[in-house]
Amino acid sequence: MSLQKICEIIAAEPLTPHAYSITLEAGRIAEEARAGQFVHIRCGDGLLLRRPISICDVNGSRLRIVFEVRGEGTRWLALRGAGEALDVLGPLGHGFDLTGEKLLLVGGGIGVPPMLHTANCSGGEVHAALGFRSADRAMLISEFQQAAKTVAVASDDGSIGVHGYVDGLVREAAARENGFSAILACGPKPMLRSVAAVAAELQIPCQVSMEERMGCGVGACLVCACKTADGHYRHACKDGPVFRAEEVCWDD
Amino acid sequence: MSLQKICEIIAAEPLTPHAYSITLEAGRIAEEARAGQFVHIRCGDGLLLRRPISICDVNGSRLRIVFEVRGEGTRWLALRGAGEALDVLGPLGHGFDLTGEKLLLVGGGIGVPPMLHTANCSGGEVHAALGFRSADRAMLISEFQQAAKTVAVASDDGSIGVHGYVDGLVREAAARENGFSAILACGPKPMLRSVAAVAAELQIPCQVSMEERMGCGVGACLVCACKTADGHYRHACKDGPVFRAEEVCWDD
Amino acid sequence: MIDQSVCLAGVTLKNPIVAASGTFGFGREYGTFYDLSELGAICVKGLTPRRREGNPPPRIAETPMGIINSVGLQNPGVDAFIAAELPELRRHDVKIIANISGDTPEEYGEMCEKLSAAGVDLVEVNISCPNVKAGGLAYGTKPELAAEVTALAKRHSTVPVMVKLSPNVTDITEIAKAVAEAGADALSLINTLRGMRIDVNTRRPILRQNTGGLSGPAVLPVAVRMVWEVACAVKLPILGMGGVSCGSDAVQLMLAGASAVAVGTACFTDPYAPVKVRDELTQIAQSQGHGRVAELTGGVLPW
Amino acid sequence: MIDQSVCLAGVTLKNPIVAASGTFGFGREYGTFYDLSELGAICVKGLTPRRREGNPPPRIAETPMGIINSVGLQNPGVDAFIAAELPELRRHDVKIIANISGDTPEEYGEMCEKLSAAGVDLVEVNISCPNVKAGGLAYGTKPELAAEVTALAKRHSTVPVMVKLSPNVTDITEIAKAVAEAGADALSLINTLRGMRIDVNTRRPILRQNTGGLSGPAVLPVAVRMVWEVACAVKLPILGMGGVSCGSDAVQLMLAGASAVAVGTACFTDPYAPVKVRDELTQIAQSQGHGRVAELTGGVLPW
Ligand SMILES: Cc1cc2nc3c(=O)[nH]c(=O)nc-3n(C[C@H](O)[C@H](O)[C@H](O)COP(=O)(O)OP(=O)(O)OC[C@H]3O[C@@H](n4cnc5c(N)ncnc54)[C@H](O)[C@@H]3O)c2cc1C
Ligand SMILES: Cc1cc2nc3c(=O)[nH]c(=O)nc-3n(C[C@H](O)[C@H](O)[C@H](O)COP(=O)(O)OP(=O)(O)OC[C@H]3O[C@@H](n4cnc5c(N)ncnc54)[C@H](O)[C@@H]3O)c2cc1C
Ligand SMILES: Cc1cc2nc3c(=O)[nH]c(=O)nc-3n(C[C@H](O)[C@H](O)[C@H](O)COP(=O)(O)O)c2cc1C
Ligand SMILES: Cc1cc2nc3c(=O)[nH]c(=O)nc-3n(C[C@H](O)[C@H](O)[C@H](O)COP(=O)(O)O)c2cc1C
Ligand code: FES
Ligand code: FES
Repeated sequence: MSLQKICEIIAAEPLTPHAYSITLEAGRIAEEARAGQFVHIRCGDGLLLRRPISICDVNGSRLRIVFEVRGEGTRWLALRGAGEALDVLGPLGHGFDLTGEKLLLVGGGIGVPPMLHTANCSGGEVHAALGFRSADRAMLISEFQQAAKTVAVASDDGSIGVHGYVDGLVREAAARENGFSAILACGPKPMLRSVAAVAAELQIPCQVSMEERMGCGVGACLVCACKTADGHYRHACKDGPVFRAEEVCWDD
Repeated sequence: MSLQKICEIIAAEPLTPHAYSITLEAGRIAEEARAGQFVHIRCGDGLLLRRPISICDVNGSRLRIVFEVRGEGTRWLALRGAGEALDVLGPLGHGFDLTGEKLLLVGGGIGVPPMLHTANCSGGEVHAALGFRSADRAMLISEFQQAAKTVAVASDDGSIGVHGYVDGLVREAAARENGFSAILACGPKPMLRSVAAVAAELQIPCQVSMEERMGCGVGACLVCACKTADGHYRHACKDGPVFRAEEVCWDD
Repeated sequence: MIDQSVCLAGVTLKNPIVAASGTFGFGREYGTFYDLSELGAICVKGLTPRRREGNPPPRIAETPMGIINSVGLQNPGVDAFIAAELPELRRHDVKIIANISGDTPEEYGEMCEKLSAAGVDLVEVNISCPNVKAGGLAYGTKPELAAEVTALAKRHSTVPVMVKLSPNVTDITEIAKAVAEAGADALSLINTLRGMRIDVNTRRPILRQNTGGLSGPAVLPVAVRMVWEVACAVKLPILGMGGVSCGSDAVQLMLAGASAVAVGTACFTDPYAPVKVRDELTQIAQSQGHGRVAELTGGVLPW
Repeated sequence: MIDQSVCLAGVTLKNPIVAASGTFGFGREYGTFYDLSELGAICVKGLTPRRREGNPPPRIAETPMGIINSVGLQNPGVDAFIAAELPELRRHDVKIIANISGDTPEEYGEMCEKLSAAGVDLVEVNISCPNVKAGGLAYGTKPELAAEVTALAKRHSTVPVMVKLSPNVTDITEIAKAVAEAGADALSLINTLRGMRIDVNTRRPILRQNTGGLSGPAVLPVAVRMVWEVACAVKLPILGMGGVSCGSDAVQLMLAGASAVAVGTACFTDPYAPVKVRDELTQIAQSQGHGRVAELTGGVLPW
């Protein structure tokens, strides 16, 4: 059940030099949010399209989002302050399936925030593998340390954690711990592709959260097409953003 | 010489239930402003066209405008507060010719504000005749009482001043005082038409400030056409907004 | 409350607001926000004889007060629509308009037959989709072809046939007249204008199809002009659309000659847009002293 | 600083930014804000053989991210331009493009002869003004007529001839090809799209002419699409325009195939727009590692 609500901003702050965190009083949107879902936010009067942002965390009726400035919409969003209001649609999409005793949560870059809510939602044991471009982009690590049994960090330039990519962390985690019921991942497509490849190799079921440009955000306009392995198109906003890795067409 | 300047708002306040007053730190735009000129104001990012607003008063580098909310742009303007900035182009247009010993200034409705600056600019004796729809729309009367030797007021419904139109006041003033060098008027076209008729009858030279929808505001786009008595089009932003009454084509 | 009902080609809509084809799916999604019976009609996503996958993504890009899309008529096919979607839609008290696109005139005929039998209220013949190669736009730009498709659609329909015109033409009245002569019961306009946006960093067009259809507030003045031109040129009722996002936009289209007004892109900004447009439009008509919103139609006073 | 110069039909502009015809008068007014030599070229207000008064007001209305205008080619006539304006313009180090409109092909020829002799750098043949009855738009929508006007303009010109195309056509490449074959040295596009706005209270169209030409950011995606289509269809250099208000808009048009870019409506919002667009465009080209802004032209990578 998705809702539209004008949500008051409770807190707005920069989290890293590149990322911002906003906490909203979101009422039922927060209460009904499930792991891996997103909200669709109106960014000022001048932009027709809402911007999809994952739910990073929920606390009662409060909902937190974390985002990077990429263009006009997120730039507008970054300028908001506590007390202002945001027009939010949500919770949207098909999130992660959290069944399984022991989950490995994998986040890359701005794909890290939704894995925090996922960690907090899952009943079983969770381990986190987080990748960042560099130390100044690292975020939410202490929150993950609270929510997960182990937290491994990697960075592209070695400035924080292991020098390397998250798929390396996935291999290590799988070697160290045994018996992951599932790997759940969010991040840029190339990262998801390698995580999916490692998961397939290790024969661990894998779910990935995909990004696509959106219109309505609710499944009505069919613009957010994701190609599936069988050559059909499914829709990120409704059928996804989370898909089983083997459903996804990884070409291009 | 017209300039573009981002001007800080020094004061912004409602003047009547319908009109707002904004005082700007306008630097040279204020210093160079002459009676009857206007400024062209950008009203937010969503509106492409600036809005022309007459200069109501000048005090050093400070410039005051007074306006009514008519649509989107003036609605935006009415929401501004002290400390904010406005993108202003000005001073624009060809203002009033103030030569003459004794001037009768005539303002109707939202045409009243520019006559205040005109009163303050003129060297000789000035008398003012102001018309309003009703008492709750009356404004700037005390300022005029400071600037002018006599101030006569009329209203359409009799709720303030004389019950009637300003052309009546013009007749009375001309009968009372003798030897006006000129009548200068600003207001809605029907009012200007009748004032011009009275002036012609009394054989007093008359100048009128005309409104027309504008694009550039500086004379480059030719959209602000005002038909002249000889059938040609002149341009409100550059040739006007002030024209000699006999130049204007008063049909329609 | 004034009478909101309007008549479009003999079909009475309880109010003049129609969900525009392709922006409202088959109604299910927006039906979770409000009761679909609030609307005058729902024009469903464009149907083709068989299932279509549509174009590869990205399928959408934002432009100043507009969007361009290149969905490419992804849909489950007319049979699946009739079996799986129509019964669900029929549970609401709202008129259903089936929007159809074919590769050949015969395909249009085939779909009209099935949809008439299945009991839609109106068929909207889309001869103007800019996002498919065959058929589509070509039919919409050539009067003879437009007339041929219209005639065939009429022959195979037992419900009124409305033809949706493309704005990407030199003279829209020429197509409107051809379609009217071929027997159309109503016209709808405008479909999207063709546009393009290039990512200056990657140098790629944002849409995977390079170009797409422009809709949203940016196109409103073009829509008003075309509705007015068509209303002056032919006697048919018009479903006006293109850039409507508030009541006064809709009133403009009605004054220009539209009997009803569709709301599309505005739903993406605000899911409640159609309902708000309806309320604002009613409010304007009422404040102007009308007893029926239908009185707005054609009320423009050209100079 | 990278090389900003571009070449348009053999004429070298010191930078690719051109003031669009009709939005910049004869340069005098904006010349009080900045030195006109900052621009690559100035395209002057549309000229006709004799003085024209233009249309009655209102001549402008605002639309979402656009404006519609119906000036109707008010101008002092080609002779007065040559006598009173050209000498003044010539005092600046900027190329001068004379924009001309005629009622007959012969009138175009007549003006080309006078303007060539007077020493403008380029003639822009406007076959696409939507705001005048005779000639104008008609020439711009019929390939044969467009070709005839072009041929006559060429025959009477000693300077390069650029033809300005209308976007109000089904297939702009058809006109572009006809004009290219008739000998045009360059093409400019787009002129305004036809639009209308109605005052819902008075029920009057806001423009006294009922309809007018739409320009401003709203039309940018249409301009990018058309420049790209024309660049793919003909080999002539293109002056791109339509909705440019920042550097990346101009870059889009250059990537789509334009050699230079005109800025029009944006001047009304910000008198410095052409200069800012130039700086931002240069900045983008430079940050992308180009040695010359001209390298942007045609750089789009279509899918
Ligand atoms: C399901 C989902 C969840 C997301 N969660 C987050 C998150 O938690 N934090 C975060 O920082 N970002 C997230 N993103 C990406 C975020 O939506 C984009 O960064 C944002 O839309 C960019 O908007 P803009 O106006 O700043 O950029 P512009 O480039 O100006 O945007 C132009 C248009 O392109 C779209 N667009 C641009 N980039 C993307 C993208 N990567 N994905 C989808 N649409 C895009 C915009 O929505 C807009 O419609 C998510 C995307 C999706 C699909
Ligand atoms: C030289 C001049 C001086 C003016 N001085 C004042 C003043 O001191 N105080 C004041 O309250 N008003 C003044 N006006 C009128 C003022 O410009 C309009 O009320 C204002 O532009 C309306 O803008 P809007 O966005 O609120 O209305 P909208 O109707 O939303 O405006 C739409 C468009 O129409 C134009 N427009 C609408 N009404 C007018 C109008 N009456 N004249 C010109 N353009 C119009 C707008 O500028 C805009 O481009 C003056 C007008 C002119 C020409
Ligand atoms: C994403 C999207 C998909 C569309 N799909 C169709 C379609 O399948 N059939 C059709 O006739 N029109 C389609 N249209 C056009 C709309 O029905 C409408 O004509 C156009 O968008 C203008 O209205 P608007 O500005 O209110 O959106 C589509 C528009 C959009 C934005
Ligand atoms: C007020 C106005 C007047 C115009 N007059 C002319 C003209 O005389 N001749 C011409 O070829 N184009 C004329 N145009 C069209 C512009 O040159 C340009 O093609 C169009 O406005 C698109 O560019 P823009 O969006 O940057 O304004 C005019 C445009 C405007 C807004
Ligand atoms: S964004 Fe509209 S269907 Fe996904
Ligand atoms: S507003 Fe442009 S000439 Fe007057």
